[in-house]
Amino acid sequence: MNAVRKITSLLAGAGLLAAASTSALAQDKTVKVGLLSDFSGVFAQLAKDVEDSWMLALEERGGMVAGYKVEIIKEDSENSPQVGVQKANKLIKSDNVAIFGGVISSGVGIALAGVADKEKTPFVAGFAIADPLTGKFCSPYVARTSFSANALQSAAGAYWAKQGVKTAVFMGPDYAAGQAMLAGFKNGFEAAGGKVVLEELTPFKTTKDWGPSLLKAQQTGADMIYTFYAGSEAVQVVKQHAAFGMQEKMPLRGAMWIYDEALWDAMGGVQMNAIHVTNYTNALDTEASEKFEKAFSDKYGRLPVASNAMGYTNAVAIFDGLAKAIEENGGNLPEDKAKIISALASLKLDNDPRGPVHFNKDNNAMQDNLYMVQIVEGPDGKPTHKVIDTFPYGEDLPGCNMK
Amino acid sequence: MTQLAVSNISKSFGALRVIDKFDLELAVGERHAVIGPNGAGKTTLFNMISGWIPPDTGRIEVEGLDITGRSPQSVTQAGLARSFQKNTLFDGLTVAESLRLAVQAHSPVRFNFMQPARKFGGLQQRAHEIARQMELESVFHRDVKTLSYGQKRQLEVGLALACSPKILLLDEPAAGTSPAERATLVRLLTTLPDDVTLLLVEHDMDVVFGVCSRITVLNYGRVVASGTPDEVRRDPEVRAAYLGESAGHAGEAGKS
Amino acid sequence: MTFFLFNLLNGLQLSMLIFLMAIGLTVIFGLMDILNLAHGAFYMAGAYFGYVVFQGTGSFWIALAVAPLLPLVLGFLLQYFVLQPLIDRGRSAHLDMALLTFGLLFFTIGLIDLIFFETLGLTFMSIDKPAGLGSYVDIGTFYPAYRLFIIAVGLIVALIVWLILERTVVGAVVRAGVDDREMVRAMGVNVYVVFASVFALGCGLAGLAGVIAGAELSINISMGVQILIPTLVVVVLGGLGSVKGCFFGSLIVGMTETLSQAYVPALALFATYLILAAMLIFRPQGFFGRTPKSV
Amino acid sequence: MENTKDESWHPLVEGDESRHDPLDEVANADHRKFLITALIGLVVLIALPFMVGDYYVSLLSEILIFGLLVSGVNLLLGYTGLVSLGHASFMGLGAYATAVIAALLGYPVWIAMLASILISLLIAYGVGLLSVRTKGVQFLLITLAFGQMFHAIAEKTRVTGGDDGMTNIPRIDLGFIGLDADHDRVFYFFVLFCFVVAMAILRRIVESPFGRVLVGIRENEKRMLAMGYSTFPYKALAFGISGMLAGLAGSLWVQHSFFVNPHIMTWEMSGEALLMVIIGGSQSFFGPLLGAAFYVLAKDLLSEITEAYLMFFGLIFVLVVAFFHGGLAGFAGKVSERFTRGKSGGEERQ
Repeated sequence: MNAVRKITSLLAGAGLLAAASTSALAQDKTVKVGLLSDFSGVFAQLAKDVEDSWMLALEERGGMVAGYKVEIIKEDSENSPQVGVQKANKLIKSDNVAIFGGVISSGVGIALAGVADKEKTPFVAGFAIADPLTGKFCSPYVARTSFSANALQSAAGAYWAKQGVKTAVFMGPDYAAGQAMLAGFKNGFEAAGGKVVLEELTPFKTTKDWGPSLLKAQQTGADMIYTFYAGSEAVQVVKQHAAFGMQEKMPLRGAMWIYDEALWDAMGGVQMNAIHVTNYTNALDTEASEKFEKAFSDKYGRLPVASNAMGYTNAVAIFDGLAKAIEENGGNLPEDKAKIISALASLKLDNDPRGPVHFNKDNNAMQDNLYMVQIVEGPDGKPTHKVIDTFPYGEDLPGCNMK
Repeated sequence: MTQLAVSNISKSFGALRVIDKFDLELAVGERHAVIGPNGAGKTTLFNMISGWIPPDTGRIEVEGLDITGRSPQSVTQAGLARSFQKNTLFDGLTVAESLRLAVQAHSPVRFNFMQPARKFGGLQQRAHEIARQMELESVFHRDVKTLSYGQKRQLEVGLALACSPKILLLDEPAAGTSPAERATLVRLLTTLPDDVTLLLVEHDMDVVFGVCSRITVLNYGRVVASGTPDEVRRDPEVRAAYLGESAGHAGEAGKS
Repeated sequence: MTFFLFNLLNGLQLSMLIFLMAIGLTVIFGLMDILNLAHGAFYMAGAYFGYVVFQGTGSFWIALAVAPLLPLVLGFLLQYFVLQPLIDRGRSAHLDMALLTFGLLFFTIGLIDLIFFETLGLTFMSIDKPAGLGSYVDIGTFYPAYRLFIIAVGLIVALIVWLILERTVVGAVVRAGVDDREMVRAMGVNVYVVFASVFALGCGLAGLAGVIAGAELSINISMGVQILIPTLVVVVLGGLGSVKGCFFGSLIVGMTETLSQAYVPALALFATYLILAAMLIFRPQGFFGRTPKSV
Repeated sequence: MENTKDESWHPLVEGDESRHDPLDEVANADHRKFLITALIGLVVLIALPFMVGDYYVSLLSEILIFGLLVSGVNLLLGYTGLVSLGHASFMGLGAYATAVIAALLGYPVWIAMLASILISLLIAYGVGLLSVRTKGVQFLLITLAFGQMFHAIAEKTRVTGGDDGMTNIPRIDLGFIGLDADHDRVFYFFVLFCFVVAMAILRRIVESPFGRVLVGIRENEKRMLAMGYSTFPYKALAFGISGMLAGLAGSLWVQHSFFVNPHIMTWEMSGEALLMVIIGGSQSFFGPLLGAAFYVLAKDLLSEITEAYLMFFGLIFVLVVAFFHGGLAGFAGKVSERFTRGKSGGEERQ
């Protein structure tokens, strides 16, 4: 149904009918918001999670921000920067969105940051955790509501070193995100007295067998393996790690991606008792978290996961940022769209399900705490999270020179 | 004057000696046929002379220029063009386009990549001339794949002739043709320019005797006899080895 | 030293998985000149159907036995009713079929995406290993039992294929067909049925590989494309159409990938392609391939 | 063409275009038909951006950029009969060269563009020298191998951001004619200008004796050798030129999207280029352009309906290979033949 409407609008926009569509109706004030995310490709599940939270946040606001009716236009960037750029162009030039957000992939995120900066249209990354997004490529038109790789991983590294873990093997895919995670973890871990004894970066997307890497890790006799893998690679690594009988001797740890709830079925049970860091879990019992959990499960009949929480922050920041910018501009959408980002970045999201979230000078989200969780058997016999520790958040890398 | 000199060439595939110390000298304008039963080594001989297979020993010269072991394209550039027993044509092109390509191969414009080929009218003229010579004028603009089999055989010869060769090697030009088509071919071959030297492998004796003035008989890679048609016809060894058996049903299309 | 030995085992395991894929592709190419780029699609068909059967029955073994039948049947239908008629109508076996099957691969990926992700909402799936194979065995170090199972399956399939090709009448026909297609036609054998059957068996083996991989790796939308490239490398390395070559080619690719990852990780991404390119430049007919039939 | 007074057939004698050589009627008619088609196409391409919204202007730029890429691919596939699965890597080379020279080293974009064209020509020629000795499936695989290696290098290179890539790449400075290429219509006309120049040159090439040799190689390489052509340098140069077109496409692409990353050089991208060529119709000059337009527009539409649009393209592709060998161009040719009394479709057969 949605698609049909879009086709009509497309046809209206297409070519010769352009003249007819110019008679825009102006009785209702509408603000268009682009939800551009990786709805197909390896991040499809995460993108869907983000979309669900967007819809929840919109519903909570009655579909309105500061007197404007919100129209969400959904586009799929397919985990491809090329497609992402094309779709962003469509959102900006054809749909005239005021702001767009959502994106999961770092590569797409960086590409979109460039478009946003050029086209002077705000972009708020929903995931896209690459450091340069709010570092080297930062812009008054770009913000991020998730976190940077370094902030999360350096905090996790420091945590484990303080827990008495002396040596660790890092395993991850050999591409920008993997390298950034390694650098972040190493920063925190080694500054707190640990030592990364082996940096095992595997060819991205082409590795089929982690046996050689796991064997190499065994050789080092390190206290643990710290990993960054996502999606099918995560499933394979976790399963193969278990198959090599290493769970006791050298536990496999990481951040939420490696033990993502969406992968539990595919892991077939070997994920039990694993410990990982996350910035949100539905096992949190803060007031804000419980409220979100209830609202979400009322609407969708299931518990929210970390990517839902991040999608929620993303949507809340965008909607409330828009509202604030409109209010500051006397009830009208500001001409200079950079004001939307500056309004957004001045928000204090104290009731975020992840815990209090605010933005730093690079327009990047910072949250007060991170959580260490374990996958345990829940009361219904199904796996669930247990929060075993709470520890402080890390810092962003420098590198932003905003004009 | 000697146009083509083949001296002492041999070729073995594994233990099998296909051509054994073969010698041949062709004078300018000579019409020469190589005949022999299946498996006599005729096609191998042709492939060696035209550069597709290097000989194990021996030497091949075109007008005194050593071409032994050269690539097919460089042999052709030296003035020796060949046709194939099995149609090797440009099925997707027209007769005109095919002939033009052959003419162009021996023109300095073949490396030109910035001017329309259309503008080199000489190529087209020469191609048309060859078509006339090969009696393909009426199908000049037709697609090659729509030609009759006989016309395809004529084009097969035409493509070699369009290379303006000094020596023309024809590999069973009449293979698979009907008697009428064969008669056309014989007529066309006898009217080739006088300065073109012709070397022919052929099973069909009508073609051989109708076109050639000298014949070499090959059997098991060895020359059995060589001389005028009459001499060869009278040679007892030839009669025993070859003609005797197949004289009755000459014209059978051979395969090798 | 043991590190090296275990790496060899890992390499062997990967080699056998690739071999299961490559053997079908090799024989199909040798016999019919068709470079079946849709082979990756049949691998996926095996894995996804295996998942469905596994979900339905809860048994790995039933999935392993039943799932390859789908690609097998589809393969037969594809060759007999689509590819062969097109070749007979003058499409080039070589290029048109490579392009067509390439399109088919895209089609299958899209179709599976539509069914499993868009409709059923499944992204990452896996088949549970059967009891006994799910654990590890202690052979100096802990080693996954399932990997030994993969090695065994690969070797057994290699042996069976070899026996069929070398020792049976069907094998004789197929071998003759690889050497000289016209001759088989002249022998009065119904080549089309032979072609389609061989094609089907190749696809079935790809499906088998899919089920096996579905338990060790994970079932996802890019698995077909991922396995396709090393498989193509094997087919080229071994020589298009050579079974012996395919076996050794699989060993070379599997070992190269494993050992380069273990010892020179910086090269791991390049190693296979370097071998492929070097091979095609210096010995395009492969290690065991025949030289091209005609010049 | 008048040439009769000259007894020799020396081909260097250039004909006088104003006169008609009855023998070359077909070629001349083809050429006239080409000029008319090209002119109509050009008028449409100039008029369209004034009739559609901004987004569609950027889609049009994209179509032209892909048009350059697929025309390059078609020089090999349609004209020479070689299927390359590595052409995205030359597009990537051109893109990265422009990004590095303009954004990292700070040179003017026009210098970066010229350098990109040159670099992609040279590297493609080098790869061609190594690849074109093979053909058919072997050629497909060797180009795939080279493409994957270039892709791997791009992923491993830290200065260009590895897999994440680089953004904020400037567009060409058209200040000297008082225009700002950051405006989409302005940039579109710049792309159109590059496109027309490149296509005119490409047309010259395929119409030249060199271009005819390529067609001969496609039809029957053995015969070409037997007629005395050293086919190898022709194929290597064709590979170089086609890589150069891909490089130009890449150089325009980074300016179009302000962005480059290794995705642009994956073999799936090369596959998509093949898809465009085949759907549009190889062996025809305009076919691949139709294919690019169809692909970009249909993808834009289909992706609104379903995320599994790859399925439809796969299906269309299969159907075209199986039943409509001429692709869209062949189909258009047949339709136009019905309306004109035309003999054999001139444009379809090059």
